[in-house]
Amino acid sequence: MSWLSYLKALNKALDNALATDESVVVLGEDVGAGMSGVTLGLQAKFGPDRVVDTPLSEQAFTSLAVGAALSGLRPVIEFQIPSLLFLTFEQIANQAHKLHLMTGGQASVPVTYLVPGSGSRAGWAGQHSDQPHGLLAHVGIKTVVPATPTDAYGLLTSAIYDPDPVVVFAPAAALGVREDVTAPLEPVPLGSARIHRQGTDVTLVAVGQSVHAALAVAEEFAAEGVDVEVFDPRCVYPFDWVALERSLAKTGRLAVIDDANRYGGLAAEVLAVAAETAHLTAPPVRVTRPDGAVLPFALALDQAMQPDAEQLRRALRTVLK
Amino acid sequence: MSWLSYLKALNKALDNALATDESVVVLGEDVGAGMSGVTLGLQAKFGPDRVVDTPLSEQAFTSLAVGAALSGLRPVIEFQIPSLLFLTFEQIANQAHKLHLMTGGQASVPVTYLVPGSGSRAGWAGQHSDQPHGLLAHVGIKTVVPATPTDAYGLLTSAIYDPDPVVVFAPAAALGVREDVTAPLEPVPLGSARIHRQGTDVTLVAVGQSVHAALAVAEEFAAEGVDVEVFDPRCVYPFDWVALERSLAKTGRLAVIDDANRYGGLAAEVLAVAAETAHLTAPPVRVTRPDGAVLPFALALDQAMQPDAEQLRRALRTVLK
Amino acid sequence: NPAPVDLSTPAGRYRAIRLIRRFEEQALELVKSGVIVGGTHPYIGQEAVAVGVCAALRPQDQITSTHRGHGHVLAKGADPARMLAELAGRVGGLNRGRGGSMHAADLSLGVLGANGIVGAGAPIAAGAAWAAKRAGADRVVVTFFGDGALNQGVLLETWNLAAIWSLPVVFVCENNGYATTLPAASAVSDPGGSGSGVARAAGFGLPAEAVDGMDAEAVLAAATTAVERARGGGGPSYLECTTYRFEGHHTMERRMRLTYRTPEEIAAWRDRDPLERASALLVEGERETIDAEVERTLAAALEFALASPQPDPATAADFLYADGLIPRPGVMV
Amino acid sequence: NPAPVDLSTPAGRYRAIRLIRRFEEQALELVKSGVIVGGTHPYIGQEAVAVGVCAALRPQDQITSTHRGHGHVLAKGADPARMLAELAGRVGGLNRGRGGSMHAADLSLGVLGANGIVGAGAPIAAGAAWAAKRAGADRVVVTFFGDGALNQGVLLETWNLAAIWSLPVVFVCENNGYATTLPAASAVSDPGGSGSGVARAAGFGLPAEAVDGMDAEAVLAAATTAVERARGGGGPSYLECTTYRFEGHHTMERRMRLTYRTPEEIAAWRDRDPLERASALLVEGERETIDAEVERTLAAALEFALASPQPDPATAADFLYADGLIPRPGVMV
Ligand SMILES: Cc1ncc(C[n+]2csc(CCOP(=O)(O)OP(=O)(O)O)c2C)c(N)n1
Ligand SMILES: Cc1ncc(C[n+]2csc(CCOP(=O)(O)OP(=O)(O)O)c2C)c(N)n1
Ligand SMILES: [Mg+2]
Ligand SMILES: [Mg+2]
Repeated sequence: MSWLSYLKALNKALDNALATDESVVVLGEDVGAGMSGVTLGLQAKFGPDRVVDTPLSEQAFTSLAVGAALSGLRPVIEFQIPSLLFLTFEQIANQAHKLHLMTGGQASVPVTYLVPGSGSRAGWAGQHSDQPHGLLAHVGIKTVVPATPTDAYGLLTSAIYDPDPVVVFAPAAALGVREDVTAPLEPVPLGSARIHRQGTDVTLVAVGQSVHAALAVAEEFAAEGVDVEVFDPRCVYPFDWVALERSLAKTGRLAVIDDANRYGGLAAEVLAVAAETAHLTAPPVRVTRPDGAVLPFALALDQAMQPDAEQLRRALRTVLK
Repeated sequence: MSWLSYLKALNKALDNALATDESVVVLGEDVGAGMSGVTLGLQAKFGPDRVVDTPLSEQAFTSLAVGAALSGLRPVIEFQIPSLLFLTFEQIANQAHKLHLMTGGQASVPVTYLVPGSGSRAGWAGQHSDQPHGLLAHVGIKTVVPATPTDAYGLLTSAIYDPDPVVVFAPAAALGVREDVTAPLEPVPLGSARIHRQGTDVTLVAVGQSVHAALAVAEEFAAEGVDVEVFDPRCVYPFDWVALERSLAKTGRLAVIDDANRYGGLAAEVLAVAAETAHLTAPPVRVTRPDGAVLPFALALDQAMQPDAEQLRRALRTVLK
Repeated sequence: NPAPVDLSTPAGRYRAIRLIRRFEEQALELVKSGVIVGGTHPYIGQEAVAVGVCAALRPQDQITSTHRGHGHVLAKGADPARMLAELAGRVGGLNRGRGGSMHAADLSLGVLGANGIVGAGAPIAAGAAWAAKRAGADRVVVTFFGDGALNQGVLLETWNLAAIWSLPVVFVCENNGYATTLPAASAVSDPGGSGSGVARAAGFGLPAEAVDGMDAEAVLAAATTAVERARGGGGPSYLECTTYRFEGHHTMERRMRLTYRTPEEIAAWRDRDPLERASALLVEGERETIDAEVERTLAAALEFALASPQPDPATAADFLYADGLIPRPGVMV
Repeated sequence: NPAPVDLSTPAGRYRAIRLIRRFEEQALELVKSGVIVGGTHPYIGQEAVAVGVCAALRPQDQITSTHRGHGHVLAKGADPARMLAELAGRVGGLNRGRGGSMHAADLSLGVLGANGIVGAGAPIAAGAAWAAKRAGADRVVVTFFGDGALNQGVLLETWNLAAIWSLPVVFVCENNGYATTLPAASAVSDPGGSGSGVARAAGFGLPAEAVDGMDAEAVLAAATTAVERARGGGGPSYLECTTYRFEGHHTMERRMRLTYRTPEEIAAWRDRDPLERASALLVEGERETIDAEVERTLAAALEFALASPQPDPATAADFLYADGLIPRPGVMV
């Protein structure tokens, strides 16, 4: 038995991949110093050619990873800020994502984009607080948002070995989560959901740090005799629709909590699919950020823009009516 | 009475704005020559300082427009390719969109991004065929996709005078649409839907060129005695939810056709809202591109990736069951 | 109200350096005590750059700033009280508490905004310069950025636009030796020579010069040349100020054990403190008077900031759209 | 099968230029007749660049190409039949009909792909060069781009990465005088001097040179210097080839009445046709033999392309994911 933090789990996944596979390389700003914590100690262990400090040229090194991937490497890029995905959207969405189809299957691009510290960091304001998994999913890039240390380890590992580009979001609010790990750490297949808590009354979908909010509220409701199923897709895209269908067939009710903009995100897609295919007993609800959210600096405002437990309770009560 | 093409309508809107407001400037590649048709003749009329040819530095001139907007100008940027929005996503989503909130209301950014030729151009392949209005909407940028020449004129005009950044998509498949214009051309307020065809049996939501596909199929169904309401939000964001609610209250059935990726796009949002608020008689349906679509080059494949009339018929028949 | 800074004399410049220094030291304390949430990127050590450059500007001139922007904003004349209130997330802040350290702006003073994205201010500055030129105004725009920004594509694109359109913009690089932990010398090829920022800028056709960024008077002289070139229609320039940050990259760094800079290196640069350099131009007794006045100003600023209310959570989405569009909330039940 | 081109002799280079020229002329016809859908960016006039540069390469060397890429792909040895089948959108095409003119690739030959986005190939090439260097392989990577790309940030960022990491990559700029309608001379400041591509590249620390791009032998000589520098561990270079496109920017341009180039200018450049220049090195009678063989090759290519089936619409989403993930279709009823 040992306590593993989410951050350490990511570090272990990189460590293990670097140790077992020569083709794995890590690129990013200040990865040598391990500023974000994710790469701490890795440059000392594997050298500056495996854990590579880059200048501030995100666009160039993001596409450099594509060229390296075409030559058999498995680059992992660390981005210090989630909105650096905006800066490199061309390189990810228009190059890395499209190459396999456009070359008729000749080119595969096994690049992993790791974003430790997505979402609010409390006090980092508008340009450092995005949670843009919905953008990546809309474009069709494999996108994971682990909630727990074991999933962080398992999903990052699978991302690295996946033959396609994969974005791994590690929400700032989840980095401190710790877990008592008993079983050996294993890869977690992309596209497989995890039911954190079985329930029969309502399916509550959540990813990343929202899973923990969901579990806490589920316990409260359990005390009132309401049995909430906490459904963590883990992968925003591809989504485990089969598992969702199974859950909804059981509960007939749906709520989604997603710390992302409301319009057209993960929560919208889940509601849309449920509307198309499930016969729900009550209208489903979403708890999200507002449309077009920009997180203001002042802490009270920053928090007011994010979904919270009270909103979730209200939403669940509505859907359970 | 005169026949007005969609392309000419955009040209007229620019012409009129340049003529009536000194603060309007047009920037882009080959706008002087009018390569896309949208700016044809405007440089000759207004000079190279109002219709400005730029080098291929999209990121720089997109943010240059922000600085100009802060100084009282109303820049209109023409992008030759929809995926240039990916290249400039940082400048649009992280700078232009966020400045007003981040400065506490000091800075407003009246920039218009005009994308003539979005969606498939038949034979331009993977990097030239995106229809990414859903991305912009998720981020919260005002986004319009006009279907007709009068709306193209009216919405582009409103976009130019709007105090916020606005993206105007002019789908390649709509550029040739012509209309017999009788009334004077007027601005069309952002966020107001248009019912192209009243109907009582099903609400069919469509934007851009899909409106015309929707109208054609609606006529076919009318012949069979089915009354389809063709609902064009015109603005993907902000969406006219009030009008949609009214329409759904009447029809109780919903289909959406959207030439964009399936996961988390406009169609997903419309279904999600309907699931939350409307009491539909039958499960709604979407007709979209597949998840993560990249348009292959070969024409038959390019077309197979886009929603078509036959799919729409099938979808409508399902929802009408 | 008198202007918060007067940069027209050596004494005024000393005072501005002192004001920024003490403002930053106060901010460090307020980060520790939790009044400032999220931390800051301290400007301590680089004050001569902001002060020397802004001393070359007129009130209607404009600037864009960076993540390490407090010095620029104050040197351009922002009210320290409203600046501090901003850092503390109060409604009385420059940005009504919506921006914080990385987004401080005061458009009325030509401070077009700090920026959280490295290099992102440059094209905005060029746009303001473009607008000025079109309007026939003789405004000049300065964009500050760090050595890290030299490798951002958008900055390099902007150099060219500014050059071909002969825009009245001055590109001021504060080369403090590091981009976070990355030595500036390792981020360009042949740093002293053919791959330096100066050589690179010259390759885009910009008049380019390096100056001692620890000496406000030297910076002022070089900046004046560049600013007046721009004002006179001579187009853009590149000015690289060699400087050093005495503190960590971000206040957070204090909690980490980083080894990218040696104590000896830091000490050697501290020996070249721009504050001491500027104080040498003061007359007997002036320093004490100024320092005392600065303390009073900052005490008043702190009082103002702490007295200013926290924003109401119900107003979180205010200002999202300039036309007042109210976004749908995150929960609608 | 013999290699489709042999660039080791002047006659082989003449033949390759002729092959590209006639391939492109055939493509123009096929665009008109509708066999090629969507049009092409003709390479006619620039053939000496692709041929001269690729003549300096070994088979295992790699290239990235552009929207105007047919010449590069053929010069690197792609089968003209499969290339033409690609342009015609057939399953026998290099990319199985999925890429078309702007995305032609043949990874087995080191053709890492044309690209629809200006400048986007450069960092991909640098990545391949980085991988080669790490592997201790002596591969060299060439990235072709136009004068328009000189103002793309990502290209400029890539120059620096290549320089500081001493990557075996050669940056080949085909300066054909225009980016669509924009004169190259108006896109940089002081085009002949301090703001030229060569000056700019030198400012990033790259050995930089300009060469007559209408002369395959001159291009070969200059490219050999750069390629062997890279192969020998000497790092990246910049090579600017001055050239001209004889046709419009895109086949579409034929239907427009554009005036950005004068007939006189076009005629003057046509007088410097790289095909004629290359033919001067042939011996008596050789030209006719080669030309006839090229016609046979292209006739066979056309036959192959037209015989190759159109892809089945049911396979539209094939190859979207490398792991075989099947995306949800656009309609699920
Ligand atoms: C484009 C971009 N990349 C990365 C970051 C994260 N980051 C913030 S400051 C910084 C270092 C900047 O170095 P420099 O430009 O030299 O400025 P300094 O911090 O030294 O003042 C980095 C990497 C960012 N904000 N923007
Ligand atoms: C980043 C980007 N901006 C704009 C375009 C549209 N476009 C395609 S080719 C071209 C001109 C390119 O000029 P140059 O690089 O000189 O190459 P040339 O066409 O002359 O071969 C433009 C603007 C694009 N494909 N990519
Ligand atoms: Mg620095
Ligand atoms: Mg060109």
